Amino acid sequence: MRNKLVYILGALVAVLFVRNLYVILNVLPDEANQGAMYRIMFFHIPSWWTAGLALTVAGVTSGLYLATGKMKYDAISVSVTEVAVAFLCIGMTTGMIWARIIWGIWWTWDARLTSALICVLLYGGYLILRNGIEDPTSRARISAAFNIFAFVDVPIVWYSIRWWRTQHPQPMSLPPEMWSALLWNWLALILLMIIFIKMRLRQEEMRREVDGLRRLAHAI
Amino acid sequence: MTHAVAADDVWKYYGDYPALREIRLAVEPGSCLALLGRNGAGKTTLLRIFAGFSKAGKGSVSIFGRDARDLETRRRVGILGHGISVYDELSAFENLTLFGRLYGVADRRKTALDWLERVGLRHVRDGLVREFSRGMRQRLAIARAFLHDPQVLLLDEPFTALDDRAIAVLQTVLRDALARQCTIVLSTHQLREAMELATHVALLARGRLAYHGERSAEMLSDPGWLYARYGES
Amino acid sequence: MDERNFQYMFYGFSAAWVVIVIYALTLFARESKIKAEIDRLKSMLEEKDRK
Amino acid sequence: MAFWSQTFTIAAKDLRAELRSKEAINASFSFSLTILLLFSFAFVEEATIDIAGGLLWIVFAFAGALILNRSFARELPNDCLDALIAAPLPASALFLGKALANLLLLLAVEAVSFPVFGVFYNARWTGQFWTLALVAVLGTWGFTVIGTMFSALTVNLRLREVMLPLLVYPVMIPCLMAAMKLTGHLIGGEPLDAEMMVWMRFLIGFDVIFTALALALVDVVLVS
Repeated sequence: MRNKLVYILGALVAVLFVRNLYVILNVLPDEANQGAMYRIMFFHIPSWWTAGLALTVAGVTSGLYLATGKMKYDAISVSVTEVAVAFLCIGMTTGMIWARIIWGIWWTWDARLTSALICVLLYGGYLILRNGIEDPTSRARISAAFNIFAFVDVPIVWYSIRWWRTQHPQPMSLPPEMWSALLWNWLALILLMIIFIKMRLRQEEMRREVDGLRRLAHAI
Repeated sequence: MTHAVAADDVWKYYGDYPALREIRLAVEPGSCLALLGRNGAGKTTLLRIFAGFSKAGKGSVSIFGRDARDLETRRRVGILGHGISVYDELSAFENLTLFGRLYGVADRRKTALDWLERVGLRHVRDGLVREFSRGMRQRLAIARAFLHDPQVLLLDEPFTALDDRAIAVLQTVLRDALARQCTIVLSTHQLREAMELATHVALLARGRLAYHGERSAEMLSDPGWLYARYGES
Repeated sequence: MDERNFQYMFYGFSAAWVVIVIYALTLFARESKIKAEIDRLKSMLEEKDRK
Repeated sequence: MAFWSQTFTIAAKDLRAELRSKEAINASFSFSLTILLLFSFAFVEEATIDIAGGLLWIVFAFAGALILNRSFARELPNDCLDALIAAPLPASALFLGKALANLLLLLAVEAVSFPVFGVFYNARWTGQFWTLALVAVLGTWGFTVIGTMFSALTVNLRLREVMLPLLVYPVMIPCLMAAMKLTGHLIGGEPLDAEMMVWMRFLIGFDVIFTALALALVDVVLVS
């Protein structure tokens, strides 16, 4: 049953992407000085929103694991975090390509960019930490605690453009049709995230099955 | 009348593997329970939950009706584990005053000196533990575990790897404690010294409680008797 | 549509698409590896039972 | 009241054990002096003053890590950690005590490094002395809390020596950034202006958030 659901969602996401790309490329007018480049924002901004949403979910489930000790929360937080890291990479690459043209430089130690990079480092460290620990229970406990520590950086990324002078574009008001394109693409990215999380969760269950089988194999 | 030590339907998991299953156990004040079982049956896991080192996965553990992790409860529990839990860089006296202060013992210095006398280490009170022999370290561990006059004593295979002097000291300490109506839970491998003290016996097999009851005479004479009847042979 | 920076916009979109594809591939690869591990263990267990 | 007396007991124990064995403090001192010396070969004389803030805090972070990594690992021989977890003191008191001991050790290393830096690079670091001292303490407390917490987090791990640096440094970056900016500014001798006050508030915020988070999580982390 699970596979069928994933395939349906997959098809839906594909259709959504095609529709969004059509709208973004053809329907919307050009922006005065950026030319065609501004259209990257329809992927750049939603990918950061999706990553932020995912990392918040991961932070909550890590807290829930520490409170209740149920392994399913640990499975959810690792799946959601891993997918979030993928979306962080999308956000970073699209941002840097946009900066290369508009600012003329790939990277600048600007408050928003630096805190975002720290975010990638922290959650990358989380993933590396996980496969450094064998025992499932202490792996869950330690990675949940680290996830909460890493989560502190997410609001810093969000508010960095308000706290420090930053070259990063400030949130501005957009004409309604741009807003709708932005939100539609965000929906597509969220559905894509859900597919990845479902697949990753299934892998976690299979890993636990492997641990069980391995213990059985040793026990006999 | 609350039990001294009680486990109410305790489960403990390592990942998906249930190290402890449905443990229901109650130990009355003044009695001494011997926890038996093969290696990996869950003796140490259960003892660590009683001692507050780890929490039960499901169910609960209580000491005099209160949670094992509660601060007041921990003040009344003395623990002697495999490790001697004293600091190599500190002297015998410093170790005991340190734990005396942590446990809020009233007159730390006098109590420390009394216990050093009792375990025969008074003459090396300022010597660093690093230079102590194995037997001296074990006796200091006994002093550190029972310095704060606990009402509940938890010991993990207490008599294994002790030298004869340390065994003598430990036996007198435990007999005193029983005389003063303290409660003792000790895990053991059928050692005669441990079985003599036990008033009750609990057998763990693969994480389950296979037997719990009075310690009868034949259990003492024939160590294999209990395993044959209840545990898997 | 304005031709300026068009190819960079294309690079941007393709970069995003490439990251998604790479991640999807790693997911599939890992999934097949774990499936293989499960089948191997299962066969090992059955073979032990028969002995 | 008992909470603070237990915290100071743990701190005193840690300091006494460390000063007797000197296993971490020697390494930290020699490491920081060596690196300070090497920097003089790495950079041209005049340039060193401008990047002084960065240099010093890199030395403190790595020299500090030598002490912080040992913090809970010191409890492993003879299973002393079990005794402390079973003792009737809250895990937060145990954590705070160890963090205080580490703070004092790290401040000792810094108290030596600052004058040595002044001598090697004839930098007049005493211009804004008290503000600089405040920044040093705030910055050191920031990464002490994280280092001590992660030492507790990874104490039972087989790969502890590998895992710790991997985890600690990314989390420390904001604190080190703020400390570097403030120290660089203060070593130039001018007082803090509005721009620097943003960094100061950021550093204080960082310390408060992570101290609170560490105190809340340490019990869950230590009691498996």
